[in-house]
Amino acid sequence: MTSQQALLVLLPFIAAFGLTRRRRFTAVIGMGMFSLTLSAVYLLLNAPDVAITEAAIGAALVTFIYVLAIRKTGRLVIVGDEAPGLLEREGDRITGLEQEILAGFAHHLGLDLVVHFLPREEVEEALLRGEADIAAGGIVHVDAEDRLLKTQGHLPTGLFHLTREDAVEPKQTQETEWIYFSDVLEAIRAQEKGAYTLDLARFIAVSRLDLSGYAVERLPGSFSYTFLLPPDREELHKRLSAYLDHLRQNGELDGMIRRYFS
Amino acid sequence: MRRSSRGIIITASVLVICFCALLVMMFDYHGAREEAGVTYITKGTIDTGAANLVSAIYLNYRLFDTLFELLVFSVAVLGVRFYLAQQRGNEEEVTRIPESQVIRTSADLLFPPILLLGIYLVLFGHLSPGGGFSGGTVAGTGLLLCAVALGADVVGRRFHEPTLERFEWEILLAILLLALIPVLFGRLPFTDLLPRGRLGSLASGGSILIYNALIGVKVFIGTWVIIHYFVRHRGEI
Amino acid sequence: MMVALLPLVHFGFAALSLAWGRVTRELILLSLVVDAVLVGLLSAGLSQGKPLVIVLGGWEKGIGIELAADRFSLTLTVLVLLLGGAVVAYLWHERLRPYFFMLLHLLLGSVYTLVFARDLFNIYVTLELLTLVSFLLVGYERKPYQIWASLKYLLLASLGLGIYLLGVAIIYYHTGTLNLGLVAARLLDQPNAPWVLLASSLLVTGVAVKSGIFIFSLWLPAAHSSATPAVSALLSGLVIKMGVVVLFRLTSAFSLSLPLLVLGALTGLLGVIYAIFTYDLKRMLAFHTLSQIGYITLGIGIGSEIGIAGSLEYIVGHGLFKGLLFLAAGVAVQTAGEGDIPGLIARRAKIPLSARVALLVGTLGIMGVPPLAGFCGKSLLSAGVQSPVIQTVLILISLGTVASFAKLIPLFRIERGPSSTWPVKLAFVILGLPILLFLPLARLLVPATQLSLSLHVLPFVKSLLVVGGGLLLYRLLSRRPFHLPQRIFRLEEAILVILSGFFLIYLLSVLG
Amino acid sequence: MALINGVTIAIVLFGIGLLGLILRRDLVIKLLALGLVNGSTILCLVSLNARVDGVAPIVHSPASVPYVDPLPHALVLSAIVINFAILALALVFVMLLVERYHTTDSQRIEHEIEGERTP
Repeated sequence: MTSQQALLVLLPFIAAFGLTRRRRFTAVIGMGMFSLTLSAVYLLLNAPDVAITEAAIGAALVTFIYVLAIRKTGRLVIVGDEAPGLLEREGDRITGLEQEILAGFAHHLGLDLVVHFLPREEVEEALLRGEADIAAGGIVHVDAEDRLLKTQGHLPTGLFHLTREDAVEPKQTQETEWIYFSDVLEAIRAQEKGAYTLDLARFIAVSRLDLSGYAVERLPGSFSYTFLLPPDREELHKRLSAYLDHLRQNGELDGMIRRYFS
Repeated sequence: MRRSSRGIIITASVLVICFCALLVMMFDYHGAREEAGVTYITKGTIDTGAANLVSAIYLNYRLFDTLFELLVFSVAVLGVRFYLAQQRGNEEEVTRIPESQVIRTSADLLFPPILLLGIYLVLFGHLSPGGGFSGGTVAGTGLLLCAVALGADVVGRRFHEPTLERFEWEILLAILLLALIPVLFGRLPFTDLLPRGRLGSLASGGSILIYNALIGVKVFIGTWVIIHYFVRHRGEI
Repeated sequence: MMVALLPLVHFGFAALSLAWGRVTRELILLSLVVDAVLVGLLSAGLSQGKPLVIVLGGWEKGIGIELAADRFSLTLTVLVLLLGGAVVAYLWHERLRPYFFMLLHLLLGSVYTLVFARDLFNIYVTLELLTLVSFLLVGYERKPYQIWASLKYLLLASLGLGIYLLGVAIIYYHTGTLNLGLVAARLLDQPNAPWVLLASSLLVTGVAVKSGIFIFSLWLPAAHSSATPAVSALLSGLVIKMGVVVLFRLTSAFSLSLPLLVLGALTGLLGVIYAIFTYDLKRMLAFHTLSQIGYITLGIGIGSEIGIAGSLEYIVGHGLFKGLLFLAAGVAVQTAGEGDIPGLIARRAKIPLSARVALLVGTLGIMGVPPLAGFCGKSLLSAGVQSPVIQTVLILISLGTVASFAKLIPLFRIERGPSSTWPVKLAFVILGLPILLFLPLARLLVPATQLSLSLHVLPFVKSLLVVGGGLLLYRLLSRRPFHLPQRIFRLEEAILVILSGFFLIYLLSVLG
Repeated sequence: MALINGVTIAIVLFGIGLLGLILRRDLVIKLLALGLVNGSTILCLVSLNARVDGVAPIVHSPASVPYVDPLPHALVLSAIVINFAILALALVFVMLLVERYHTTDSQRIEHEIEGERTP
């Protein structure tokens, strides 16, 4: 068997390896390796011109543009409203417990993490439309939104009910527009009339304000924060759950929680 | 990764295996042909003056095909530019990877030799392996390294995109005119009128060198435009 | 010389269009004038009846790339001119980027090349350019469904051309040449060697993907119905035909009679069945293209002089009326805001009168009402057919055509709608007039002896009967909505169907 | 052993590419598979007339040496570039689709579009 034949036999294996990868990035690199081997084969077949062209275009250029493009095509899109300590903006960075968990998960999948902030009420729609992969940001799953997949809770919490009925008229925007948590903060700071259900993380942020005009009530029952996924993403759901279990078992999750909520 | 349905997997495997088997059996392949390409091998250097017979065919005998190849490449550049230029990249969302000193220095070190290699491939395409296309691509890819080190926008600022693109098509026009000059002398298009020169010297091979140079510049620009747009749409590497 | 200049002129204009972005419209008009002059010179050169052959670069045949012009090519260049003129007129007032016009020039240039091409690899390269250009044209408006349709088109066409290239490899290995004439000469002593059959099936499969034959071109309905009207007209009227032209060129070297006959019958019947049960105007037209390709392929499959003349006439005729129909449908959909035929009728949508007339002329043409364009091609084709089976297939396709277009009849009311601009009307005239005057014009293209075959009383009566029968068929079928499988138009399934189609062709060429 | 030549391997690669094109649902990987399909035809062409004792077709002296057939090499140069152009443009279109549908799964995109087209 000549060296030429040895390389030739290698080709199908590299190709099969490249095309069966789950991660796009590995697949692209695998096919880049394939092109490189192919160009070596051309050299051995006495076709130096073809070898140079294949190396320059097939191996280098194609691989480059695919690597460049993949960053963009492979994204894990997170939607959710801001939740202090869980998913919040700090200047132009995004921090929080859930951000850290999901960034780790995205890295695990080989994807870029992209966070879109949406009011809580729009989150479900975004998931169902397939515009996002995971909903996060202090989601407490009370009502049976059985259309969505949900992970096992990663942090226990409580729910608080704030009402005020005697104060100034609220801005009329609330009826027509979805509201962000930051709008809720503004409304409470302005002592506006209204009723809000807040989770523990948001309640702590609110409780620094003057709550004297509001009736506060803690809802009975035990709750915890979860992530939500679109109903047709069983595979992603399974992998996220496995990833969370993994974090729980080796104690990393506890460490993270301690760092953010000491 | 979600799987295809079982029916498709089975049908596909059966069909593809039959296809390959049929091809292997009916190809009737038994080694290289002795007489293959004999006309080109015996007459190529005399006809065209180029030592590299591949260049001789590529840029003389079958220059018409090469023209189409260039057009295809230009269309790719045009398409990439058209579709990516108007698409708004959500650049602030993509996490930026800071450029490390190591990459910077290695890019600085590597860029000149790569550029030189590209130029060599272009200029000696008719004598040794290489040619306008591979040379242009090599040089263009070298520029990618600069983009890595300095940031695509820094490099991009030095090259004004629309001008570049127009220049690329003007080179194509030049190639076309070059191919049409023989018509003025009553010869067929794509006829090579230049003297063949002494075999093996740089000034041999008729107009192959000119074509190689034109194609090299054109492909260099095209490669850069393509890479630039992909880099921009990633934010920055 | 003109043969080489026709494509090169367009490539030059494409390059100029970018530099002179303000006058792209005028440039393309100028290029068409230049084309007309060149085509005139070409027809003068061909008047002796001998084909014009050049080998670019002045080399011998077999070393360089050969381009050749015969009457067949001349007729096609006339079609390119007419369609090009109509599309330019149609687009005259639209705001388009230079980019669009560059693609248009490249499309015309590669179409001209294919008309003359005689070299297997040159055909491959040109088809690739044509594929990429039409891919970009379909996605020009970047609507998601256009993007997906054109991506599917690119994937399938590129796969097809890969298969084609394998065929070229086999041919080159065994004959040592890429020139079709020389290949034909070297195959004379072994026309049925196993590798010849394999290579010809690979070549035909590859080209069939591009040429709108039903089981191979499953991308076509989506791509042609989602593109802009002008692009659809060009794709259906010209680009698809180029695949058929290549198939015709291949018949000079390989015996493809049986595969082409079967494929023609299949695509004709299946296309027309889908067209009958499709109620979206543009999608129906797209399915219709598939069925009409069936006619043309049948004619080429018959292989006799009359059959080929009939095919040629039908290529021109179909180019004209399908171009007209797509342009008119574009105007109708644009003004009415929807493309659903029952919806258009029920809502008494406002459609410009000129578009209604254009739709009517196109419909009459495609139905084969004498003495319009469709009639000439159809009667010439059936004059060339001896076998009763093929005759029946031809009649069935005609019946289906009439039945599928009968849906449009309620649209042909005389009613004042919004008026369309004069360039659009001019576009309708450019395409509509030759349809109406096809019979006298056809004399210029086809030898009179062949033409006279189609001018008996019998074809007149027959086509009128077919029109009547088709209308009756429509009455019978119109109340029964019927769901045909749409799965095969998906990407994965389409690839599987193409592969099975390859086996079908191979089997048929072994039998033939 | 005689079966291990460029042509046979090229056909096998063609098959692998086809399978990838059909069975992988990720569009990016589909494109890579298409690249493999086209690449394998290139390998097929190059290895048609390649011989063990051959010499690269670069003539420096008129002596009779078994030069390899240069024609397929010249053809293949065009094919490689065309292959690249297709992959680049298709990738741009995939990027446009991803922007809209946030997925590269061909069947999901097809499903979504069918849903949009037939309200």
